Amino acid sequence: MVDLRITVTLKKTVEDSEGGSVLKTLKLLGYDGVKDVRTGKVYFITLTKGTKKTGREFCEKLLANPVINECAVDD
Amino acid sequence: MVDLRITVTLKKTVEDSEGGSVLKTLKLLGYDGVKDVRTGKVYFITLTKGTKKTGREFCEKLLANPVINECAVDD
Amino acid sequence: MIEKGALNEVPMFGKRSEELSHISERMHLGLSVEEMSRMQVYFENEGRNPSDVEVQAIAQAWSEHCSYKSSKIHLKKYIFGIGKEKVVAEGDAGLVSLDDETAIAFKMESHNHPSAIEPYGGAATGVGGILRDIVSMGAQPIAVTDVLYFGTKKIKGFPSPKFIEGGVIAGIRDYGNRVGIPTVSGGIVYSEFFSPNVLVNVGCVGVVEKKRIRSSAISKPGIKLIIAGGKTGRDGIHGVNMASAVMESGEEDISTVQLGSPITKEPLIHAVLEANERGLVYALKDLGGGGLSSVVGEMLQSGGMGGRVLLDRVPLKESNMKPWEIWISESQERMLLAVEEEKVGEVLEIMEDWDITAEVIGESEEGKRLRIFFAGERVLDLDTDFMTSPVLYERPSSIKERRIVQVLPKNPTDFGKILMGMISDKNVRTREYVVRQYDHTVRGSTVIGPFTGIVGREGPSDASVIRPDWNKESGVAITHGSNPFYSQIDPYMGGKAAVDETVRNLISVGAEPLGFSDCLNSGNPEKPEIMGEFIEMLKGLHESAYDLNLPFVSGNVSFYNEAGKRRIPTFPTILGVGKVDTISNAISPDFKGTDRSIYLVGIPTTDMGGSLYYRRLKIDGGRVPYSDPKTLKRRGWNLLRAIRSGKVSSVHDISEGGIATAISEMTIGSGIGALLDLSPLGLRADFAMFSEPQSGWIVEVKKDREREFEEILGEDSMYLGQTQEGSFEVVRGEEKLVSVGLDLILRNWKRGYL
Amino acid sequence: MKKDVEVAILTMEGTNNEEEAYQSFKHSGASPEMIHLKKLENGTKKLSSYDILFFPGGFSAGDYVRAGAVMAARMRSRLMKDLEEFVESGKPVMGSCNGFQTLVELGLIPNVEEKYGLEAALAPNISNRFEARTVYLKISKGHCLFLSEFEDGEIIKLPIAHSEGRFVPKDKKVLEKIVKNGMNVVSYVNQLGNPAGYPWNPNGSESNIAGVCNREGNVLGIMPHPERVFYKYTESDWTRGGGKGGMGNPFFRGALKYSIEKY
Ligand SMILES: Nc1ncnc2c1ncn2[C@@H]1O[C@H](COP(=O)(O)OP(=O)(O)O)[C@@H](O)[C@H]1O
Ligand SMILES: [Mg+2]
Repeated sequence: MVDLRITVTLKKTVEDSEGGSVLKTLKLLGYDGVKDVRTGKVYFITLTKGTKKTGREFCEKLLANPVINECAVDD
Repeated sequence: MVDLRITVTLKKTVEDSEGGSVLKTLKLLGYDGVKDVRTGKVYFITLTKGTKKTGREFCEKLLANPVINECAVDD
Repeated sequence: MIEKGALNEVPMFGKRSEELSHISERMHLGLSVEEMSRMQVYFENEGRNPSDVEVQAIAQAWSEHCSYKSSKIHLKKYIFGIGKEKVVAEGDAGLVSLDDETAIAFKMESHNHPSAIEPYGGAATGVGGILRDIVSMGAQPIAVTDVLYFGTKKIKGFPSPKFIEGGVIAGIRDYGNRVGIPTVSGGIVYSEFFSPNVLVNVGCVGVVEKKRIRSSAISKPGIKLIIAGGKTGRDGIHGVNMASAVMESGEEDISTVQLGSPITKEPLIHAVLEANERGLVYALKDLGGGGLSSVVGEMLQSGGMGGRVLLDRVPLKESNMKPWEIWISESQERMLLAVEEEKVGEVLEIMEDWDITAEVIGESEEGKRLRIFFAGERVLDLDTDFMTSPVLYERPSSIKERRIVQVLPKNPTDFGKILMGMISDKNVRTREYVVRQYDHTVRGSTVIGPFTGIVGREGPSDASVIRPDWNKESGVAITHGSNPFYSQIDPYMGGKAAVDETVRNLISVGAEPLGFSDCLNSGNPEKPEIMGEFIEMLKGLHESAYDLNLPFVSGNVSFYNEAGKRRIPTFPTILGVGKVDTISNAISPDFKGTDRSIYLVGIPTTDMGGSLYYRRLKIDGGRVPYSDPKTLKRRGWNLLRAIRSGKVSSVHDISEGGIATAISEMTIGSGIGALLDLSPLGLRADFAMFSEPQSGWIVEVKKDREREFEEILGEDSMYLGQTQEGSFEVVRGEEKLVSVGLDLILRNWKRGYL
Repeated sequence: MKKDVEVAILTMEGTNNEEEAYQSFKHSGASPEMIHLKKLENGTKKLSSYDILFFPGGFSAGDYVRAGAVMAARMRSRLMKDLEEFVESGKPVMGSCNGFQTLVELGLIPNVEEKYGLEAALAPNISNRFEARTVYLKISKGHCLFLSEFEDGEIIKLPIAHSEGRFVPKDKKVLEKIVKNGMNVVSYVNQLGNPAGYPWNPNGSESNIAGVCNREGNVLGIMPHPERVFYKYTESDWTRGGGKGGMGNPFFRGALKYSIEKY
């Protein structure tokens, strides 16, 4: 049994409007100490067989678009 | 400068339809070793002032609804 | 004058052609040697070298995407000028008249290249861009539309068709739903033709009070230029150059990828329209391809003005952008408002109220020079006429001789099975898996939506109808037409068929067609055979529109939809709008009652080339169905008369799959069946049922109105049978051809979708 | 008696249902006004000067975090007192779609235990898709002021358009209280008027709940969109006959009648 955590984020060069909206809201809520917010999606995947490499295949085949995304696999 | 990673997921008791759909697709792609997929959102927040505790305030005030969500703060 | 030897000078003086083309390549200008030398001559006359800002600005203005340099000569000849008296205004979008006070603004545009590389962002920014075109005219968007062409084959080096499809649909959904304009009409076509050259054609329709229509021309000095909306970043640089070249691989030029920000756009639309409503806007244009450079240049040039811009004033996403980057950036969600000085304060207040970034960045001036400053330095100083007048090309064209082989398939035995195959064909079955992800009722004015009939078992509708003003009875009908399968065989007839389908669909809901927008998709225009196809298509469009006397008020050309050896057919997507004079007269295709007469308007033929029937039989060849605009006009407008005078209870046009498919679709939303007798048609049964006659409809006539209906339609109508309970049956005299239960039709059409 | 009923329709970036809400109130005879949240925050406008408060649908702040979360967080941080006063004075408050999500995030719905605590959520649809379709709904009017013009048990059809509409109560107790108090005033049903699964219940809501009214009857949150069918001609099946007025129309009539009679 392997537990993977796959995090898909936007590349730094792509504008993250979701992050922008959260940043703006946190500031409006009075948190002026917030400098930057980037957002992403995370997948917790349990495998009965497979490895971290399988996770990287998931990135490629389904979870991320290399043109705009970065995809990190942790176990 | 503090870098936080805040992960918001659905509670185990709430059906995660997105996770279900990813699971189904991965199986269709031929990965029968996948047992479970849970999804979530992740926020990478940079603070010029504040601590992990500030992150937990973000959970409460904005990022999570405790009825359905869990919210984890890592630095 | 820009001082010689300034830091960003591009040394062109006395360079030979190889060196010029090297410059074009190095700076990603996409210009030919001729174009480079034309630039060189201009600057030699000015007695200096250009700055990088100038070179980039000219390259944007002269790109295929911005200048239509390969198509303009032909568009002028075939497209512009038809039905002129019906055009209220033209600009980023075109306008026709809905009633005395109101005009309809509409346009369709392609976002093919961006969508092939990054489908989600490409499609989303396509919706964003077309919305801006409508808002640019001062109009309130009332509907978004999308016609999508997906491949069916995975091509090496390009993403899989499934991935592209998912991304495109999600992009349109997430953007369209968030801006709150209903996505009500469109189409999806699957074919190998579109691997890997996916096509995303998006349209938008809006309404505006005639006195509030804005042009983009500035013809007075001292008019202030305000940039409003999103900030300017490095994104989208050289997007237009990419759209003007053949794709090499799926991972090209990443700097052009953008995702769009609908929640910046949503309030921007409100704010700009409010400013216009209050009479504060002098001229207006959106920032799309070519960015500020193209917009400022065109606004000034079209009004015969010059002007100045201070680039330091432009709100930026990232500091340390180079002046040329700011000037040609294609960042999304931006509009340029030209405002008289005394109204600037009020406009900025409105922007502030809506929480929108806005900044005065320049003004118009007497003369024809455009001057741009950055950090106190003059970085561009150009004659606007020169900048915005590219070389127009009349590229060589050739027409492939086509031998038409009429093929006769074997006489089939099981017609019911063939019909069910058609109903469940990828190109016919329900589009709910996509369209139900689009909000099509937002704004509360959708009178006919994409699906109509009994709630829970709705069938497809032919056109959507929007009621733009809750205080009036009139409606705007919106639909599309295109048939790449016909066009692939015969681009001329394919063009005519696209117009035919558009008109058919509008008539089907009880709308009088008012005009078209044409989105032209093609390959590399530098190849003579493609230019030949392009001209053929235009001839077809021309003849149909001319005979109908209906204008093309707007449109766009997308060349270079090629990758390697694979290319798309040359064909148009037509967006059509029509007027429903009283919404209570609008009509839907679901049968309304049993024991009513069913009429055929139109005549099935043996021209089956490109038809769904032949495609399913894998028959390559045959003549494509012939569309005659004069017949279309006679039948269509008579049918419209019959609808408006209350003789008709449902109408569906005959398109893919012919009469049998059309009638099956009419049973879906109604749960009412039909009994047809093909005897009067005198054709082979499969041709009678499955040929795709142009200018054809199936009509359910109200009880005891048959005589009146026949009188209006004359010889164009033919009695075919009756509606009935329970099943759909087709006979020819004694011979039983089809008998299927309505649930089976529904199930085949739904293919598992709930 | 009050002649002029003033309605505040709350907007911010991403709300987008405000136009039809505005028109529905206007065509009911009220005086609606669109108010940007900013103007309440900076005090240019005051909630207390209005008779009815409407939270429109859409995607406030893009709904990126969670539907309705940003709008609710901003209101909680600066406007909660005004809002509580408004609600407690008995004035009508209604939210449809994103507006419902916001009301839940604000704790105004269902509000059966701790005052204005979070007792429910609108989770992503079970289908994992945005769903735009017409649904059948059963009205159990209770004493919800917005429903006074309906017959009890009436079946109506309204459009929905959302991706986060699955009503999830905090626990059994909350659900029981909702049911016991008759607060589940609008429920998804099939074409025969009976409870049923997807697609009749389009999002997987607990107990087929489509709309919840507070105990006092003056706050209604509803996933479907009454404001989109004010007239019969925007009902999705109007071409098949039937219907006189739009099925969303009585919601507005009810609210208006209440405001006119009460003030
Ligand atoms: N991609 C799309 N976006 C929006 N509406 C669509 C799309 N595809 C189809 N539709 C709508 O769904 C309905 C059914 O589509 P379709 O089956 O293609 O009808 P038809 O063959 O009569 O054009 C039509 O109203 C059409 O406008
Ligand atoms: Mg049709």
